[in-house]
Amino acid sequence: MGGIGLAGLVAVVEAAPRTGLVDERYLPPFSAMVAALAEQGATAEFWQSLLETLRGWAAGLTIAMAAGVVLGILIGAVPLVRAALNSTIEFLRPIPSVALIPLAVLLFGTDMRSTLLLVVYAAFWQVLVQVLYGVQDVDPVARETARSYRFRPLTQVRTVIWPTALPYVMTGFRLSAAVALILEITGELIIGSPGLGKQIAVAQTSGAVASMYALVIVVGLIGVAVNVAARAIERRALRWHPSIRREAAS
Amino acid sequence: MASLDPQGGGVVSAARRILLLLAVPVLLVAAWWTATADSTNFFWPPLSQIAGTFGETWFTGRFADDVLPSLARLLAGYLVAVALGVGLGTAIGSSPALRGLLEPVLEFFRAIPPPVLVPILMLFAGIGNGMKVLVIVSGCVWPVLLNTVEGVRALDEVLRDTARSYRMRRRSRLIHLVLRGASPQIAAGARQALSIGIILMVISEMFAASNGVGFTIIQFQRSFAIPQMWTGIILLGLIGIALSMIFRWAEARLLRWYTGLRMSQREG
Amino acid sequence: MTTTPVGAAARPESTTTMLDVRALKKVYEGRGRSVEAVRDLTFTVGSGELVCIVGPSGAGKTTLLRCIAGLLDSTSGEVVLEGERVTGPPRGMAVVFQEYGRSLFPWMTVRQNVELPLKEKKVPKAGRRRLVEDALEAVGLSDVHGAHPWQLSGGMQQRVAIARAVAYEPHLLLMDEPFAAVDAQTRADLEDLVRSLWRRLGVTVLFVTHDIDESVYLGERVVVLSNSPTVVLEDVVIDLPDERDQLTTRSLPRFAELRAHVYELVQRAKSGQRPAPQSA
Amino acid sequence: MTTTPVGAAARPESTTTMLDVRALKKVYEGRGRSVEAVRDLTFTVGSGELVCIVGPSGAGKTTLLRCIAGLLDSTSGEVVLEGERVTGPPRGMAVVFQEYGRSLFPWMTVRQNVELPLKEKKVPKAGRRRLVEDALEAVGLSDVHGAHPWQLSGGMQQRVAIARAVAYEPHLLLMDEPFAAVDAQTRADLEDLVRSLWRRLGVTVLFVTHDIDESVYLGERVVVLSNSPTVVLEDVVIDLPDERDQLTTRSLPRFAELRAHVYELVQRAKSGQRPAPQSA
Amino acid sequence: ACGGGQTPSAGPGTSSSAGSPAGATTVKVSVIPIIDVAPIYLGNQQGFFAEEALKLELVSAQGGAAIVPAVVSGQVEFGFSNFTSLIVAKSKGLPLKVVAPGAGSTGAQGKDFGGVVVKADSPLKSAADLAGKRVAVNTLNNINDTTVRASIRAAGGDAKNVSFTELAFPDMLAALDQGNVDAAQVVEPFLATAKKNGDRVIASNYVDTAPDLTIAGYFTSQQTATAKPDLVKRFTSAMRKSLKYATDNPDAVRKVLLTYTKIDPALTGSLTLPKYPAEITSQSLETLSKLAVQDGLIQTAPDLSGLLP
Ligand SMILES: Nc1ncnc2c1ncn2[C@@H]1O[C@H](COP(=O)(O)OP(=O)(O)OP(=O)(O)O)[C@@H](O)[C@H]1O
Ligand SMILES: Nc1ncnc2c1ncn2[C@@H]1O[C@H](COP(=O)(O)OP(=O)(O)OP(=O)(O)O)[C@@H](O)[C@H]1O
Ligand SMILES: O=[N+]([O-])[O-]
Ligand SMILES: [Mg+2]
Ligand SMILES: [Mg+2]
Repeated sequence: MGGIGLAGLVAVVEAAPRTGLVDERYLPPFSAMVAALAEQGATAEFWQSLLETLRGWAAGLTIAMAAGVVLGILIGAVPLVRAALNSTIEFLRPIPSVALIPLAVLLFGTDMRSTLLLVVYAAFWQVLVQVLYGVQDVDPVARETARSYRFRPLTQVRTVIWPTALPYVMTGFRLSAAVALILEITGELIIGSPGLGKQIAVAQTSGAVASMYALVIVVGLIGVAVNVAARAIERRALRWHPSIRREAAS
Repeated sequence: MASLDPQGGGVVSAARRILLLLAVPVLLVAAWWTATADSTNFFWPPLSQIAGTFGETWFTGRFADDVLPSLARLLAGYLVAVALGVGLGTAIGSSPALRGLLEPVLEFFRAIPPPVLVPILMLFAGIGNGMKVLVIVSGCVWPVLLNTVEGVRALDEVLRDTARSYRMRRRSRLIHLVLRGASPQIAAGARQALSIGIILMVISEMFAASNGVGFTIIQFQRSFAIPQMWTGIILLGLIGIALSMIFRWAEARLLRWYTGLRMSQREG
Repeated sequence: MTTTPVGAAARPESTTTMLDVRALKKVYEGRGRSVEAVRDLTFTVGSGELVCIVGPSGAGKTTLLRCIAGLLDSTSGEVVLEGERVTGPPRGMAVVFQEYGRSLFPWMTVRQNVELPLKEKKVPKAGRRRLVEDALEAVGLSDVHGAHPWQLSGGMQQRVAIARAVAYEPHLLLMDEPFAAVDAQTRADLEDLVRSLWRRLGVTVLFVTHDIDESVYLGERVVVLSNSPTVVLEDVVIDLPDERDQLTTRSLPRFAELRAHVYELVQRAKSGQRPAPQSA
Repeated sequence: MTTTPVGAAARPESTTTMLDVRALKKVYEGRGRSVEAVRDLTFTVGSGELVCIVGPSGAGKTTLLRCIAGLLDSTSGEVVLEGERVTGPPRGMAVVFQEYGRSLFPWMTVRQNVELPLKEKKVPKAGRRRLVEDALEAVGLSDVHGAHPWQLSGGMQQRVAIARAVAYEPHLLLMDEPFAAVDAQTRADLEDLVRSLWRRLGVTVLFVTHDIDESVYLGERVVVLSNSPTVVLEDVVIDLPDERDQLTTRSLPRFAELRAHVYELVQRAKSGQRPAPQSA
Repeated sequence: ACGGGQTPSAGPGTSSSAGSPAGATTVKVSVIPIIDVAPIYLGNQQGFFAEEALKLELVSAQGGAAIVPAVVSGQVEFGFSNFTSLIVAKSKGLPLKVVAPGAGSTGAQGKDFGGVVVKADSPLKSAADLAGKRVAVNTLNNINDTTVRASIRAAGGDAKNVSFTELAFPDMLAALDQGNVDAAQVVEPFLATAKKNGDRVIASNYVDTAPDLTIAGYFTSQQTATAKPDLVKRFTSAMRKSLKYATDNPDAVRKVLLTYTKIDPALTGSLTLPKYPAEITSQSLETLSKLAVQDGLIQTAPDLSGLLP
């Protein structure tokens, strides 16, 4: 099913330059991108870059998820903390990672830690906000059940708050996975830490349009793969949730 | 807790709210202030110096020339993104088949970084305001879209059955069931989109811009006007706070039923 | 203790058939767990009849109702309503769900909840207003129009759901334990409300209940279901006078007889007894 | 028709006081709508007593229970449990909520739902296992351990919630219309389950019900509430023998008397009658 | 010939020469992977840095936003930048020191490695015609717009109301094609691509600004310069050798490009290489500084001698 959608996209990208809808010097047909990709795929540098990107992305995403979930639950579950931190969060959240680049470089130079900082900073908020909304979604009767049996705070988190917030967390994961990937690539591109982004940048400054899009396709496919994985996890972890229940039944 | 007398309670709780609202920011600003007080680091100027340049940086012409155009583009992009995200998200959330078809394509585009996406957008949208609005849309739409999809999918089955059994027409089912039911989660997405919108407002002004907050910040950054750059970052944060306050006001109105429902049994 | 166990064919009045449930079977398929909720249900309901359904908890009453309402696809067999096979919710039907709390729109006030289906039915504004007010009045909730469902007690929520169905003036009314959450006195009032509505509008009613007295008091027939996997254990005709009244009817000897008979059936159902090969 | 309306002070056995509800008042404050759910409730419950509460729908029974459970702050007045003022859920309490469906965690299986509070109570694994199995067996659900709540019928869900409370072996058991969704036979079984549990464990039980027969059959006392804003209309002592049995007890003349008395009280409550200045 | 701008440009991170001696000092240099820095790659290949007991680590970045803080904080020892950026930085009080030249204009009108191009059918004929037009530059308020203005003034035009639009080099030709801008200031390899497309070069802005304009160079922080004078000396010396080698071996330059850029190999032959000067002419700096003041990039000219070694 999803294959059909992607095939449609491929067809459009192939046809648009061929029919002159866009100039193929600026957007080459899909086949040219694939040819360039094949060429890239033959180099060790490409695979090395891919690995670097995946590594930086995974590290950043993991840190952001962990911090976002833990802090989200802490802040969300304690109304007082939430009220106290609201304005601070709102202040920090819209500060773009790109504005932080000089500071990141100042702290960590141009190696991957600078990029990691940007990735974590940008991805963290996505998770945090989702968790905050998720925590708020706890059914009052479920919460009272937990309270009446005097569940310890940690048990309440584990058995009531976490499962309720889980659908939100999954969405947060999907959002932050993409943002992390974007910032990883952007960081590599601007700061020059190793990875696919740097390859993209080199292709751009070299005017190698097809190569550039070939790399972009790889980035896009990483995004698609992440989503497939997220959906698979979701089908297992949210088996009880109405959204999965219904679709499993039909 | 419950025995506070109502009049006194109002004053006390208002004072408490203000205290809660300001305590942490005041502490943080104080910490920043003292930590940088004798800073000689070029990139970490004293906060006093930053505060000193704030007014002249932003309120001597730049407000109208840079801040307002940015906010206008942000508003346009944000509204389009929310409309698009809710519309598309409702369709995708209601139809597993459509979701299967479109999701991979959307996920593909979602992973493309703006520095790569923007040149493509420029091929179709030129380099004017339209392009910048489009850049904002291209980033803001995702949290709204994803959350709408999930919110629609998660609708209560009994409510769904109720609507079906009364043969509610497509339109009213959409308005009275689907959108309202998904609205808490849509709000989560719209909230996310707000700050992402501000970020993309900055990013969009890195391309072919000649005015705007983001443009100005980048110019400061490149010309090593570091205190001014910091004022820009602070301005973004303040814009974030202001917009989120507006957002929360609207959200509290639209989701009054939800807060009531969720809180109803915490303290009646 | 004489009762007349009768098949659907032998129903006293030969009205036109409204509903025809034929060899209905429903198996819930789940990962690992597959439950045969309903094995083989066959019965008919005449137009304008009021039929009660009783059976052990978990027998499949709700499942049956949802199949009839066109909300659930059966595994095999079919439901025919006014000559047409049910594939989706039919026109002019109202359902009171067992999960009354979840069937009310929390973002709407009580009034809006009751009014919405009428709007859908394109009832003009003035008529709508009257219907809503009458219905809420009838269930004893004239003073909570503006409240949201979650501000109401359980019984009040249930009555809102009933008011919504009543205001809708359906042809076919399906009620799944609609009075479970209300007090005895209100329950009696609501029973009379259903009876009067039924008589006034000629609506066909399927009424699931656990209260055996209630089933006998309300119904023209009581269909007793076996325990799961479910078949019809007996279709009891309630030959009480049409004009019923909480005091007199319930004190009739025939009422006690019928009541005892149904009670015994339910007990047998619960203990696992199943009918002889009667459905062949 | 002679019954003995007695105040709390005149309770037959002078057990130690477990629960003391004093001038309890609860006003729900909402935007625009402020509802005085409970005006002035005063009564006590002795340790190990089984007290039923009946009253019109919307009278504030659930509100009362939630105040006693420490889940809701009262507007004024207080609830004292074993000498201590209730400010949060006390130790050793179990509640069966009226919204049984929403009180089960959909992400857990039936077994996990029942087991969780026991884990929290640090019951060792073997004991937990036995308690869970016994409780599910007692409510007639030994075969659905692995199912999720949403795969069960309404009545089955309700029984899971009961099993959870029963397995917990609480000192104080609060039940809010716990049998509303089960069939007559199961209901009778569950009534006997509660009675036997009560006698075996000496647990104090507060039992909200709409079924007047049930309240009389189960309780040592029946507290009848007025309609909203609520006060105690009457505190009826049920002077039936301690050893109760569905058939014999229910056919006692005294049972019929008490039943009729409570019924009449509920009817009076519904019609708006309030007690004379007795709570001063 | 690039600002500290947002050109997305980076290249293979590190490339160290074969056979650097064991006791070599590791030195990190942050560069923008464009043809301007070919000499350092080439010199590294040739072992000029190893000769000075330096083990080179080339870190590529996109521009000043990343390079300057890295140098100032000592995360890297040296960086590459255009001089206008350095002049601006200096004027803001950043403690920087230029240690070696990097790249400069060829000085040949119409045959420089950067210039202003218009579409073949454009009515614009010379820099003077750019008055009132939209011109794409890769970084606003930097070397390219100031030199284009200088070019216009040199051609007798009015430089006041040119409207510059910031676009990344790779996006300029598309924007030019679609009429979003009237002209674009491009450098190689985009200049070669533009010519191939049939676009016309109407001005060589670097040539018009000054003869033999040195455009960019390598710099370090004052702190590093003071603390490690010997390291700076060795780097400068190796850099000079590299620049000289590059000037003498243009074919080797074209070849080394293929190791750190993705420029189409078919195109490398037609690229115009910049000049790789052996010395920084302080005159170039003065010219650029004057332009920066004139165009309002900075208020007052900094002390240029403090910038130079
Ligand atoms: N969604 C579902 N998935 C799996 N099994 C289900 C589902 N819904 C119901 N069942 C099973 O089908 C059987 C019949 O359920 P149903 O709800 O129809 O019973 P019921 O007669 O309405 O019971 P009650 O009187 O308790 O409401 C039960 O065994 C139940 O576990
Ligand atoms: N969260 C709430 N907000 C506002 N009003 C409420 C809320 N909860 C209950 N009420 C009101 O308080 C009154 C008592 O409600 P409660 O649920 O205690 O009644 P109840 O005796 O349990 O009724 P039932 O038998 O129908 O369950 C009702 O009028 C109800 O509308
Ligand atoms: O934080 N971002 O720059 O996207
Ligand atoms: Mg049911
Ligand atoms: Mg209640």
